[in-house]
Amino acid sequence: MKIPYFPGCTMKTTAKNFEMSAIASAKKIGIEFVEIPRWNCCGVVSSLTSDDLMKHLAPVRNFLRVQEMNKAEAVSENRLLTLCSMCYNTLSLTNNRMKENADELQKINDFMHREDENYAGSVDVVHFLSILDEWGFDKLKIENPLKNLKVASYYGCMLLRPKEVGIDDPEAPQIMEKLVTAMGAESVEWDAKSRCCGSYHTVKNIDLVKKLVSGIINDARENGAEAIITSCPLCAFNLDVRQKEMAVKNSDFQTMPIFYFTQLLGIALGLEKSDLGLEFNAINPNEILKKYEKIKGAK
Amino acid sequence: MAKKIKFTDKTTKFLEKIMDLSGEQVTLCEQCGTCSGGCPFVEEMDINPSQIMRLVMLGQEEVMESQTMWLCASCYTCTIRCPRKLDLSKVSEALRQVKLREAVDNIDIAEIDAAEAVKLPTIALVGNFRKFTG
Amino acid sequence: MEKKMVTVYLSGELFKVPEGSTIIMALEYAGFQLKRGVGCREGYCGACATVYREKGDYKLKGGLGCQTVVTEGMAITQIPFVPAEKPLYELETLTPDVGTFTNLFPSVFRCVACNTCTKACPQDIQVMDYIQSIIRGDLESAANISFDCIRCGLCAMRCPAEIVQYDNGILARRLYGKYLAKKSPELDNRVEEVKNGKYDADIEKLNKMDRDELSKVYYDREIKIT
Amino acid sequence: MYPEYMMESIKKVAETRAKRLEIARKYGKKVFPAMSEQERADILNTYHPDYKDDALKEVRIGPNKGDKMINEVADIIEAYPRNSSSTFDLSKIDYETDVLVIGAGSAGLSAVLEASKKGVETMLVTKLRLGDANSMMAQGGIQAADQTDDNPYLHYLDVVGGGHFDNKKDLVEALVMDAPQSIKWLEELGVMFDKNEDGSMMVKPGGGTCRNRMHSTRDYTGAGICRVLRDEVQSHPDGINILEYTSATELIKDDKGQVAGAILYHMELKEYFIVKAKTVIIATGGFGRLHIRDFETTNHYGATADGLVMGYRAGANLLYMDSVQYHPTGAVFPEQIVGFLCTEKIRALGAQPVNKDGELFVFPLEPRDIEASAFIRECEDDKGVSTPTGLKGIWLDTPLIEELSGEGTIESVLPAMLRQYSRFDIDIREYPMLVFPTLHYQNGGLEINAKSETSIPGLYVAGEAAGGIHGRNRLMGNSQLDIIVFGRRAGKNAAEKVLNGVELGELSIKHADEYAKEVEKLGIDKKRISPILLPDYIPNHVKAKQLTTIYQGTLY
Amino acid sequence: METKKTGIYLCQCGGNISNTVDLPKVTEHLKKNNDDILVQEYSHMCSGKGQQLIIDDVKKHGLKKIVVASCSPHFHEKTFRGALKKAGLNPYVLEIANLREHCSWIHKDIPEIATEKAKDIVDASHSKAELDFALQEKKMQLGNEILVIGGGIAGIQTSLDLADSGKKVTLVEKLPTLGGMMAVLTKTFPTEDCAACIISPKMAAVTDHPNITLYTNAEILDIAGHRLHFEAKVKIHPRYIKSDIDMDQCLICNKCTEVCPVSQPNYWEQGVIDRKAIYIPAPHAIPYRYILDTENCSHFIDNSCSKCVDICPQQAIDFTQEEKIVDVAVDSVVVATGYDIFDAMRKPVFGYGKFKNVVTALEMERIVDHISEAEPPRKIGKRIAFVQCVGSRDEQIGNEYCSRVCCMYSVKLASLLKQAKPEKDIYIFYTDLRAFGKGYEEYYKRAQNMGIKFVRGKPSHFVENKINKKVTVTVEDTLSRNIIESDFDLVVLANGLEPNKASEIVADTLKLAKSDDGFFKEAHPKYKPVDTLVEGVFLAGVAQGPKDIPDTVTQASAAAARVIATLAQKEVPIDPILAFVHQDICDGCQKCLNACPPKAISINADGKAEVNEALCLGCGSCLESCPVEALDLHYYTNEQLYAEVSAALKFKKDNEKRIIVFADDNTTYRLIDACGVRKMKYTNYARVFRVPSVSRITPSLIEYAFAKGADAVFLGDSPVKASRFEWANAVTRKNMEVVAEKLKKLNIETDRLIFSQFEAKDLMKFISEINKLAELIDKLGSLSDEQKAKLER
Repeated sequence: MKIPYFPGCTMKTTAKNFEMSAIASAKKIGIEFVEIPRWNCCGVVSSLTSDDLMKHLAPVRNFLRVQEMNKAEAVSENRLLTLCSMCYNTLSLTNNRMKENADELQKINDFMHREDENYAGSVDVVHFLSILDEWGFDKLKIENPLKNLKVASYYGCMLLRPKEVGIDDPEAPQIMEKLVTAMGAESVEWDAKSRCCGSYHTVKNIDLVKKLVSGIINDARENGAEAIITSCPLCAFNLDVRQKEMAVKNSDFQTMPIFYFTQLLGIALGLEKSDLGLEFNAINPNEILKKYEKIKGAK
Repeated sequence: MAKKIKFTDKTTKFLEKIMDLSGEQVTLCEQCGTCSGGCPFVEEMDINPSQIMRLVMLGQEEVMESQTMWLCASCYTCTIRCPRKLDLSKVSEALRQVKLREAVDNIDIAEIDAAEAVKLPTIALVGNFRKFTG
Repeated sequence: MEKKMVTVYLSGELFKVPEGSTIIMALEYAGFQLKRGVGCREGYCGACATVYREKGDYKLKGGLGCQTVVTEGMAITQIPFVPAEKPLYELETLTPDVGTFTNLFPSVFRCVACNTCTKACPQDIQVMDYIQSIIRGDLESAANISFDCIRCGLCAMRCPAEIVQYDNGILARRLYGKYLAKKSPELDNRVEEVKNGKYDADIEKLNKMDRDELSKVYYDREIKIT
Repeated sequence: MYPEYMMESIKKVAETRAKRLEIARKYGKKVFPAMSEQERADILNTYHPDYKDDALKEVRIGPNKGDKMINEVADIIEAYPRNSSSTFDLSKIDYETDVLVIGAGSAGLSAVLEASKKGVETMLVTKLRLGDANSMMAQGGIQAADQTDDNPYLHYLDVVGGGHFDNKKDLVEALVMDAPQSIKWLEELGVMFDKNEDGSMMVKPGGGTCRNRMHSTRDYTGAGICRVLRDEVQSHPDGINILEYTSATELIKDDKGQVAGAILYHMELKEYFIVKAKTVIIATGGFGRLHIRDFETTNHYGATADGLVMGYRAGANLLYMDSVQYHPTGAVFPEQIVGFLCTEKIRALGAQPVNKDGELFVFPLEPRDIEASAFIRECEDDKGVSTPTGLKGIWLDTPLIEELSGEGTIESVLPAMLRQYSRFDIDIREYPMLVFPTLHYQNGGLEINAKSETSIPGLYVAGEAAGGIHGRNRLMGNSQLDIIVFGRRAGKNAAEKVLNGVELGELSIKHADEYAKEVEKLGIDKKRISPILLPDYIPNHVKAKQLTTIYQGTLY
Repeated sequence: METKKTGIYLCQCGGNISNTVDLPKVTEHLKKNNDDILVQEYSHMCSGKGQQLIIDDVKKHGLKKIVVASCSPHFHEKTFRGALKKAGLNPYVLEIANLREHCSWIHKDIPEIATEKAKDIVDASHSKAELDFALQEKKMQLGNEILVIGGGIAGIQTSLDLADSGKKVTLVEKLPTLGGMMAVLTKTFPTEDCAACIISPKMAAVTDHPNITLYTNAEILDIAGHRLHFEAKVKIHPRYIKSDIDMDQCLICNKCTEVCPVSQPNYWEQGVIDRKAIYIPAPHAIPYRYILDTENCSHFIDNSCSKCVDICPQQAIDFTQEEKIVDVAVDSVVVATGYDIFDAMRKPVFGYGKFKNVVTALEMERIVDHISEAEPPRKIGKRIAFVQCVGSRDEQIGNEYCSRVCCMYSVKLASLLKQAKPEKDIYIFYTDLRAFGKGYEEYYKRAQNMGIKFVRGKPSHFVENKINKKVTVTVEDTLSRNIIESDFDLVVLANGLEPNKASEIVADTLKLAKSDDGFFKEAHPKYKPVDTLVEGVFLAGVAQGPKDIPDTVTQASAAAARVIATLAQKEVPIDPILAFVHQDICDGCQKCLNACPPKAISINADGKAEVNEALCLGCGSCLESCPVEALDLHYYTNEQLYAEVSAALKFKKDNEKRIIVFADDNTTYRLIDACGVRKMKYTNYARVFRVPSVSRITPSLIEYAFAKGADAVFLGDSPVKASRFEWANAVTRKNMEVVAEKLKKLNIETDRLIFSQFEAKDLMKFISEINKLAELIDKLGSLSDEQKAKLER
């Protein structure tokens, strides 16, 4: 399967490890990500006012690129794959709005008269987790099962809500838990799996984020988790980097390593450590991996 | 102490502006409080989300001075639970936009401390500026 | 034969100027002695940024006064200076990555990818593309795309997110030039050689020659150019 | 597009192209025998404008009394100063600084950077916007002997050979020796030089060079360098005080004969300022806008040789003001871009000058004065193509480049040229350019030594305003080099002089008053005032009615 | 006086017709082309004098058929039928020519053309009148048989009222015991008297009542019929206990239950208490007999046990019992199917089914019922939270309505709990506490008075503490705007009421409409609250919408009263316009049998098809199935329609164009009338004919119309969801395809044949479509003679 891939800006900067591990795992499974050319930043958060069309330009421009790739038969899929939950959410919300409001789409197409075609509303946005689910978690060739590693799946907000774009039942999601079990690890049932991590408040209201993050980490620990997986670079930043800052401040705070789900998937698929960018994780993931000698050459 | 409220064209116009901008029929809110209960940021808020809906319905422009709309990070928890299927994230976006469209940013982007800035992921900056600058 | 005249509106005022003149020529023909809004008169310095609308066309176009030929009924306004506060920085202290831009140009993250800047650029630069490259930390492509920028300021005037594209561009190019571009080893060791006086003797020899000797050596020198 | 009657000539050019292409493939750059010394002398004497008998006239006042100079230069020399002691009370100082730099091209910018680096107070004054200068418009490149098969010795030879051996040797030495470190300095400031895959410098040949040593930043080399310097200057506002839209009209001296500052004039507000400065650096650039012999020019709007006049009146010596560099390839069609520079790099990439019958008639890469003279010869022998506005020009066969160096070369290496002509819907990849020599460079200038000093203590000159570096003819790429080399040297030396201590006496512009008396003796009309600050393009029928306007271009 | 066969009366309608249509010209035209007719013109035919005119003429001239050219039949058809009766004629030998709505009012500005069109309309009615024949309005005898579906309090009450009034009732209940949901309750609000005490006597009365036949553990398979004549099929599931047949077999000695190894949560006790595979559901179950749960009985699973059989002294257990199908013919049906409780699993946020201490209100009913026993079935801890509006007033799961009873049953449970265990700390989280009934407000106040705390706020987040299993509830108290986040030992979800899934079969077969909230739709909320749109079918209880027990019982009695009132007429006229079979033509090919969804066609003794007039709805969609046109429709026979169409096209001139419009009487015909009333203008090409449903228009009739010169044929009917015959449109479309096939062969443009659906308000839609069709045929021109000839058989 060759599928158009929308990385999103953060994949190229602080979330390189997410992209590396995702591309490597996908290749191992047999899915090739084809990065769409000249993509632009999706806008991270969707513009929710009824009258603001301009903020929907960016996603539509990306869909045009997918449309062009399909015309040039560079890919075998008409769906746009995203890794980051926020990109997924914003692109999907705009896509739905465009599909429902032909007049607004027409206005946007007219505005982008320098593009050589109009967006026909034919592209769908899909998250890597849904693709894996579609592919069949059981079909994953697990070479290095993460036996008795207790993993809490953290969804955050953007993967599940609002309902129109959620990839699973917002109140009782199971897709990441299924992946965790498929990887041979023990999935942990906990409450804070879709509680907000503070999102972009991390720019100017760091204490608020730290408060929320400590709540989430404690809830995970209370339910016996040893590691948390997520699929959003912003949640990862808040849970990982802000947690480390908290741990530095008060030493008795017991840290918990944060992974991108593709990193654990990479380990389970037996990928090399170099493919996974573990060195970029703020809280050192190696103790937990060493504890279960999971990672080849995890010194 | 209770505040005396007088209903004028101004209060109705304010309500209509917010309803128009958000696309949500604020008068539908039955004040059940589910939104406030589920909101992860409610403890920091001076006015609860349900109270915001109330005051907007009463056309009280004092909501514009509250911190609630700035704390709301559009996590959509209230959106999926509101029994009247009202989308509070859209109402708080409308309130933010009224402020931002008066060219009043809620963050001074130049004041971000340099050491922090280098560390922050792009996703945080773009997200923050989209919601806090006009 | 009498030159055909066309009507133009310079800053709103009606003037008749010879057909085929550029905007700068039109202004001067009208009697304005330009101090601002003119520089190299050859399309290189960006001083003569102009916005104009042509008859019967709703589009607001931007261009260089010295390169744009006036048309019948064209309405013209010069934009001699685009208000923008250039951040102050010591290039040596900066690192060639997106963090620098977060510090110096936080507004770049407000880009909504509407491509209005590209429409405004008289140098046909894909302005939005290099701003997007900066957002994702790809300074090399930002430097290359923005290369032909002559800092006329029209993009910044039209940007709904109030980004000052050209200031971002020059910093991206300087960071690329200083840090990311591969260095030429020949240059470094030639600078060393000159410092160590490797060529002092030869040069001294030439200093001592008179006109004829010099001329002889000059015409005998071997020309090796590819 | 080209009018109908030019199309037949274009067809001929196309017909001969195949043959010429074949020669170029076989012989590389030597598609036509270079002129011998004798042939050069003959062609200069018969066709080069400088050598026309009515081109020069004798100057009757000042340090160069008796020398022959270009008429237009002589006119601004023999003109009344704008200011006199009677109208100026020099005790009321507006600004005080250590190093006053006049002119903000790459020379002025480099000078002010080097000076402020030494920690002295600097002030930069420019007539128009910061960075609006000839430096910004250079396209071709900057020479520096940094390649292994090249060295300063060969560079030295090319410079003096090009300048007909009139160059001041100490200046040439400084030029060629400082060249490599100048490139290094610029790269450190962030200039994006064109490079090959492996990072080595992409170097091209130039007119009169024996090796490839032309560094470039695509065809925006001047801009590539000047905008980086401008950005560096604007990033240090504390050390450097900048005044834009302000000209200098007269140098101030003190009773000990040192230079002590200048009188400034704000172009729009028409306000005069007195600046007291321990040292002054003149970096005012060339004189293209004097329109010598009514030639069109490649120079920017403010190139009116103000520095020469002020320096001369203050007692500095002028060199080689009898020679003007005409760039052989100035656009001559369409009418809107007459005089615009078409970089020598076009010929370096293989384009060939051909006459109206499509015949190649000269070695494309002769030194500029030779090449220009050859073009003028073809036009005077009726081999040129006349334009609708009565000018004459010869074809520069640019489509040849696409054939020689491969499709897309023009687009990638000459984007500015392509864009320039496409604005008037001429695609230079398919059609040749029509060119004719255009007034380009002031070979001479105020005499300086290796430390950029003039004979007047405290007065330095850098850039095109300086004289002696290039003798009577400058090679391509050496000007971009000299403005960096002598700009930095002027800045460093001026700062050092200040640090070593400068005691200024009582300020005066007596020298201007005396000069005015001398001019009056010559019976010069009162209206002739210099420096002229700006050229005069207002049509006469309008100017006749502008009775109250104070007009800058007072020289008529 | 000379006798005439047909009287044609042209009504001036006080100028409404005569001002446009030149009636004398029409009279002259009629006289010229027919001899055996009497033509009269009068100002107001519908007036008493107008009617008297007809009556006198019938006597004087012995008229056999009457044509009245006046306003729409929907205005005065009944009036003139009355006149005919008075004149001694059969009311169905009357034809109304609609000159006002279909001609004069819409063509006010073109009188000459209007007059020509009027001639065609009257000719058509006249040609149809010639072929009218007398139709007897049969009467249908009404019996006393009533079927009551659902054995809850509603069904019980209705059955008792009906039985007491002497009606024969068949009560069908799907569960093994009567009592429905009410029986499960402990006490009832507001009086707190025990549910069982109220319902048990009534349940007992049902079993004892001679007029009530009770089928428990039974389900409705199918109900055919309509209008006060229904035939239902009931399947009775076996109890595997012989006592079914003769009472005395099982002596309820309970030995089998003791010995039975299997134990399962008792559905009746809401799973709070278990029961064996063989069990009596409830202590006060009626009929108080055992039933065997075959899904969990090991004998049925793997034939590994038969302990109960061995132990039973009476040998009353019989594994071989089969289910039985019973046919019940009744005159009226009362639907009392009750409701399902909202399944809280559909809202995972509450954690029902995941958290140990989250229960539904019904479970709480059983818990409170057993609360004061020695060791109650489960511990409930000290602090209890009631959560209101679970599954109601919640658009996230699509239930916008309020279930009306949850507030009060929570108050009841809370107050019972508080009375039994005063130390309990009880909170009720509500959005609006609805205590609207009689004595409800006082009951609410009594609860508050007991110290039960009412907090206004809807809980939005539930987390179970893994160790102590307490449930942390997060809720905003909207009155003090504080966020409450505290632990509760027990969370009771006040689930709302949802439409009963099991009643789907009843809805489909009886074709009962549903209102937006999914409950059955009453004919009219105010003046026909217990009737339904289907004549003879009534509603009782929550089947019609959420309501408490007092309202349910009230409605049950109301339904009984309505049944009694309806059946009191003894007989009811049957509309004679129904299908019939020409016995002489029918060759018994049986192709028509499955062409009638209500299954009104059957084969009679001599092998010919026959229509059961009790079941036939008179739609006519069966006609196309008969290859020899033996199947016909009274008052709209094939012959009559052929005659009408050819009469309307007879005087068509070459340059003129004609559109033959067939309109269904119920919607499209009334819509065209409305266009007339509003004086809206449209093409004069149209000639409108009314039929019960355009599915009656057979392909041959359409081809005949084209053959006779129609340039286009326009069929208009009501959309499926609003139609009385939901299968009709499909039949019409099939007919259209048949015709289109033929037209294509003769390369006649198929766009000349249009079928469109209209709702009552679609006036503009009709006008634009008919005008567009007119423009089309202007462009296309008429059919060639050769084409017309090929079409005519």
